[in-house]
Amino acid sequence: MFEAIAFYLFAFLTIAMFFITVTTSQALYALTALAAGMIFISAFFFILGADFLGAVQIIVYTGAVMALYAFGMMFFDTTRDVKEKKGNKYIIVGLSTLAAILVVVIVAVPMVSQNVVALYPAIDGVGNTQEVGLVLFTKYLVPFEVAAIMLLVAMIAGIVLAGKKMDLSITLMNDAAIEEEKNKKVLS
Amino acid sequence: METYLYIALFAPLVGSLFSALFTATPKKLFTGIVGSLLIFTSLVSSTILLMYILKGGEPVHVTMMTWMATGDLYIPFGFVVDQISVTMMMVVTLVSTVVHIYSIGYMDHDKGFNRFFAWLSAFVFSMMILVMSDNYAGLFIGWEGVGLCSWGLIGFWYHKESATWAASEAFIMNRIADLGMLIGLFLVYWNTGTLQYDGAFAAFHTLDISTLTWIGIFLFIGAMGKSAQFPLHTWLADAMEGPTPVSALIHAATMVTAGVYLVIRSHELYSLIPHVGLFIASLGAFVALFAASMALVNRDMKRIIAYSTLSQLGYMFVAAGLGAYWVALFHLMAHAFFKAALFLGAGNVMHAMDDELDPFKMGGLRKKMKWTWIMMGLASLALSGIFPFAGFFSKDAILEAAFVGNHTALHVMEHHYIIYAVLLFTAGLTAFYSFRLVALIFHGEERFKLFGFHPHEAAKIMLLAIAPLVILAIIAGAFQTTFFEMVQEALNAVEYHVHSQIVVWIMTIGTQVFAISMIIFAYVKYNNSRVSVPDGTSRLENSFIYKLLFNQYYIPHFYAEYIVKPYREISEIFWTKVDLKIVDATVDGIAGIIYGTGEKTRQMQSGNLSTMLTWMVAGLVGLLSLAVVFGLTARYSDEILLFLSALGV
Amino acid sequence: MLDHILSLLIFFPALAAVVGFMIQKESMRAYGISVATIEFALSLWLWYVFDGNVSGMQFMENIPLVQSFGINYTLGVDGISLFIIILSAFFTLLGIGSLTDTPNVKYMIITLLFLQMTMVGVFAALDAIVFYIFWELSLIPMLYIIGAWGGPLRIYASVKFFLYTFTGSLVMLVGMLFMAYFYYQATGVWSFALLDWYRLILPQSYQLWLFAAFFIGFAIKVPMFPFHTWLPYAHGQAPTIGSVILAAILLKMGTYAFVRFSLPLFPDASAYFMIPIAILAVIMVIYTAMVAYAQKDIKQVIAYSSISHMGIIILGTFALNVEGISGSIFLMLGHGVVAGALFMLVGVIYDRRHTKMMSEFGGLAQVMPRYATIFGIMMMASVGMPLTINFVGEFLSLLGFYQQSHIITILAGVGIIVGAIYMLGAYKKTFFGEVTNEKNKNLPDINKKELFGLIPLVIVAIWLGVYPKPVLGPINKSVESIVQLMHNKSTTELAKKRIPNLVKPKVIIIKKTIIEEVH
Amino acid sequence: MEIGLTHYLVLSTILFAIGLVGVMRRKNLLLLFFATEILLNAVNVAFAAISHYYGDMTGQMFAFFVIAIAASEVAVGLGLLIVWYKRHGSIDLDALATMKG
Repeated sequence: MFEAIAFYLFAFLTIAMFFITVTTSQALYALTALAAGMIFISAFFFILGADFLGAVQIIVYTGAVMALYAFGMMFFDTTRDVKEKKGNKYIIVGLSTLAAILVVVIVAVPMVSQNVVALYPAIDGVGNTQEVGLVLFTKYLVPFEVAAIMLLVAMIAGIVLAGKKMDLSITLMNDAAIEEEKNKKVLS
Repeated sequence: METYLYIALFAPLVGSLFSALFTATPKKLFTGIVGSLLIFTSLVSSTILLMYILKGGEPVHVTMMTWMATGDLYIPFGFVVDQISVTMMMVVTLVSTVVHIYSIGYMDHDKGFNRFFAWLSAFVFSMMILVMSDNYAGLFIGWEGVGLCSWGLIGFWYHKESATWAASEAFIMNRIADLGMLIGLFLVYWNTGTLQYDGAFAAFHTLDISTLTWIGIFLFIGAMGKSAQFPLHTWLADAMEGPTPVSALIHAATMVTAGVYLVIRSHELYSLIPHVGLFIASLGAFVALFAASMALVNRDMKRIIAYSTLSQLGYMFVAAGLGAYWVALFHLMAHAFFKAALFLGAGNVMHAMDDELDPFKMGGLRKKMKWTWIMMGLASLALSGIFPFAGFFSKDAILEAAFVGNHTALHVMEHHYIIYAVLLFTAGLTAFYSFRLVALIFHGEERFKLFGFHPHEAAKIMLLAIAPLVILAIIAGAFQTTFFEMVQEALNAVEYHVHSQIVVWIMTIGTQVFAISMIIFAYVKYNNSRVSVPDGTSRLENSFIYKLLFNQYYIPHFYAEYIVKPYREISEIFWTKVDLKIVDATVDGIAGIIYGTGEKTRQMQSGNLSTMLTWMVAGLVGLLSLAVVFGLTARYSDEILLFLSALGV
Repeated sequence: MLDHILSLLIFFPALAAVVGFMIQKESMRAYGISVATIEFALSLWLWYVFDGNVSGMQFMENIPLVQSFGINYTLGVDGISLFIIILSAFFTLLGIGSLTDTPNVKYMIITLLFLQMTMVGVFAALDAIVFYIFWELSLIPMLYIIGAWGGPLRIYASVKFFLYTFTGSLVMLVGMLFMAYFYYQATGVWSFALLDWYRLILPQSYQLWLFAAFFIGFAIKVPMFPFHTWLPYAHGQAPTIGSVILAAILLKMGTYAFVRFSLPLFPDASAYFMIPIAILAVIMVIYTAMVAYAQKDIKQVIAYSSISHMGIIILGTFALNVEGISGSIFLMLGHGVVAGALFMLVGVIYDRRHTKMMSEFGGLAQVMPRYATIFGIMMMASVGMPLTINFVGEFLSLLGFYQQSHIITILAGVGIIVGAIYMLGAYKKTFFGEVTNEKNKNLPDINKKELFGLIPLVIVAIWLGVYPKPVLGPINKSVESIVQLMHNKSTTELAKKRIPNLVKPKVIIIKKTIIEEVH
Repeated sequence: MEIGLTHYLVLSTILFAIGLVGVMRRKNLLLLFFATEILLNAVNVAFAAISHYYGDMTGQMFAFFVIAIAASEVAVGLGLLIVWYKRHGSIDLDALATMKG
């Protein structure tokens, strides 16, 4: 019962947060809502007994990714935020809903008909972190290392890409200087 | 004898190739001399062969080499000299020798002297192949070969539009007939398994009548083209655009008689199908009258002679169609002599009159050109069938054949009085227009002075060349019995006798009187001072019949207006409308649709990430729907089949 | 060396072409001529060692390529392909020899040598995949020749040529794959070898579909009505040499493939589709001849006349008897020689006047008598004058089809009339009459380089017209075996009726004796 | 009331749909990145849930790797974004049309 209440509560919160993220016109609101949504997601992981995953979710997403986005937003001039053009809402919502329903049909219908829940109940007792560690460093060792290298590469790439002309900041320049800079780029 | 055969056949080819070497160079007299000598060699060889056959020798039959052999088909280059072909060989080589020698004089000033002899000798070679071949395919080679040479010779003065037009017309009309001939050949091959004369003739007896009728009809279509029978006759008159020696050789003596030769050669076929023969005879009689009527009013000297040729070909077809093959052959021979003489005489006149062709602008040339006058007069008498000239014997035999109508194969007596009457009437017309021409050219006032001509007698060599022909035109009738005895064997010939002697005398004398009276009538009408150049004002010229005849029954007009013009227009429509607008446009349209689809869908790739993402989602939805549909179908396939079967699908 | 003579014939020109990149521009012509001469000599040697009394394949080569799918590099020649190979070597030699002042002559020669490789490859291949590869490869050099050296519309023409024929051959490829699959189903072994396929007897329903798939590929190549519209553009824009090779050899690939694939593989379908195809052929003959008559451009006249003649070839092929098929193969050679020569001849005046419009000419017979003579001979060969090469083929093709249908043959025979009309019309407009155009007054007559290309063609056109036996004999032998194979393979009544059985000498003998007894 | 796998899957679907809406309607590149994060998280929920109900760790492992990939994506993506912004002074999607066909 407690589980059900928790599920519905967090489900509502997550959906609400993400909804705000995609609809708000303020970038800052969106960022905040996204961060909140991420944290609420981790709640599901805890409910599902994936404690380690939940922790990682909070650390990586809310800690690292959100921080990155926050820094990124500082780079961009939020005062000059782009106006969202009104696309055809019906098409967008319709397509999304249709896609979602189809996914449900494809994935959920067989699950329900096979009554997976009753056949394979969740196993309790074993420490999740321990379990994760066991699997991660035996069966998934190579992918894990590859992922590590990938992260490293991404880090270097991020630094290299963003790090060029670190001294140049568009936020600090006036419009004329920006124009000049643009022309230079185009010419080069 | 085989050596003589090869000499007779290939001497003209050698002459042609020799002259052809010099086509691009200025006139060389020796090409003419060498050409004439080689043709003369051919003549001598033919004469030797004739003597051999006359003495009762077996027909000479040689097979030179294989031409085509595939499947069951076997066609060799085979040649045969028998009674029929030796007659033709004599006619061809004799007339062509004369014409070659004559041409040395006639073409004296022409730039294309060497080319002329190349074509002329090539023509003789083709003609020799035509008459000497022992199979239908070989005959067809010669058939097309003479067509080609006639094209080259009619269009000899290729800078003249009318000449090239006439050449093309002759070639194409002959091609129409050649198609018929080709189909006839196919029929012969598929029904008898061979194209050799002897094999095919032997097999004809086993075929049913309808097949034979078709073979006979298609072969005769071929003959109609070459011999210019109605409705394929218009090319012959237009062919007079060629040099006159060409008209004499090709369009009077030899090529146009090839059709008659074909019917005579296939007599074993035609004697099995007398109904086709009757059709041939009827058409021949019609053409005889039809052509003679056009000759009555024409104002072009060469065309008048051409129409008379046409008319005489009609006579030959009457004889051949009625089964009197030897008579047809005999008339062919006699006609070759006097008609060639007439044409060459006309050539003399043209030479004298700077290529003027309208006899109304001549008159009184008798004094200036005595020898030409005599020769043309004699040839015209022969043409009119006056005793004792050659024309009398041959034409009389045709009339008798029509009157008695003894069909050799069936041994049935049939009287064809209508044909007889038509021919008799035509004989009178022939006499009239022949002497109308002679009178207009050589008698009466010297109208040529009005037009500033200075006529002169032709060169000696030309006159000498004509002489043998005229002599033969006079005496050929004497050979009738010899000829009959010779060809009797090959053609199952019978003499035609009207049983009652009185009838014979009445007929003969009647015909003579009729012809002579027509000659006198022609003289009375045209040998006087009142004859003047027609200017289209006289009552006669405005009468309907005159106009009809003068415009050749409007047939050339009809062809030009309703066949040539529509053909050109349809071709144009086919190209501009059908080919470009429909066929090609369809292809381009399909390509255009594909291209246009790309052009349209290119808009999707606006480069805008947002749009692209929307399309991605749309694609995702599409694929997911497919997955659902196929998943459900696979899962419930049994149920669906059950449901469908319940529906009765 | 004899065992690999076909490979040698195929790859020698290709290797020579690769080497050709390193040759100096000035000496390229001599190099090209010598390579082509060697190639031609090799092909003549092939003829010399070819045994004309054998009906099957000779000089077979077999190298496995993809064994699990039965794709082998299989080559071989019989009487049918032998002469087309010789013809292609002959035309490459003449083409290179008579090349006039073409820009980039070095690359033209290299392209021609590559083209030569693909042409021999197509005619020597006995494996469907190898055949298909060469078939498609042959498009590329031609694309270059039209696209790089062509007239003002060359891009449109070359792309049209490429895409059109390519689309058709893709359908053909699908057909080939299905054929191999059926073979696999029947025998349990994959094979693309033609000689294996010959042994496979398919039910009629399969044959009809496969026949249709192959037909589209071949018919576009031929090109048959209504797929012909790429050809006038290709000819109109191609340089002289391109038109010559296109008309003389490349078009023959289609008709050759009919004989090599369609007939022996699908005898029932061939008999079934005989009349519809013959009707198409008749339309080709008459319709394109009329279109040719309407043309203003002399090259287009000859281009359309090519289509018209291809109609007779198709008709002969689908006569399904020895006379017709032999005739059609002979006509392929004949048309190759004659059309090739005519295109060369058009090239001669094009080089002098840079126009092909007949209205620009007239009276050329006076200024260029030698040229007019050669053109005249070739024109007469084109209209099928007896004792020229075309007549033999046309006569046999029509003769063959006459056994199958009277009416259609008569209609197709109209082709000899309409053929004369447009040819004489074109000749008259170009050569006869007075010289009206000032520019034509001083045209030089045909020169030595041009004669080098034309005289051999004149000789061949007349020699094979007078004495076709050395060529017709081997063709006949191979065709007989194909017809017999078709008869044995056919399953339907219709096919048995239409395809003659050659093994029946007894009946004929009896018939003949009866005839003799009657007399 | 027992919470089953279905519930989680439905939740994941709804989140995914929200993400898709974001992907399609956002014109600001940064906010577009947010939407992709939503998509990834939606999938992660499904993975974790399936892993739980099947008693198999594979699902969790996949979620891990997804997080790792998301992190790298953000790093590289933001870097590119900054470069782009420096060059063009805008992160408007409509201005980004160099791939126009």
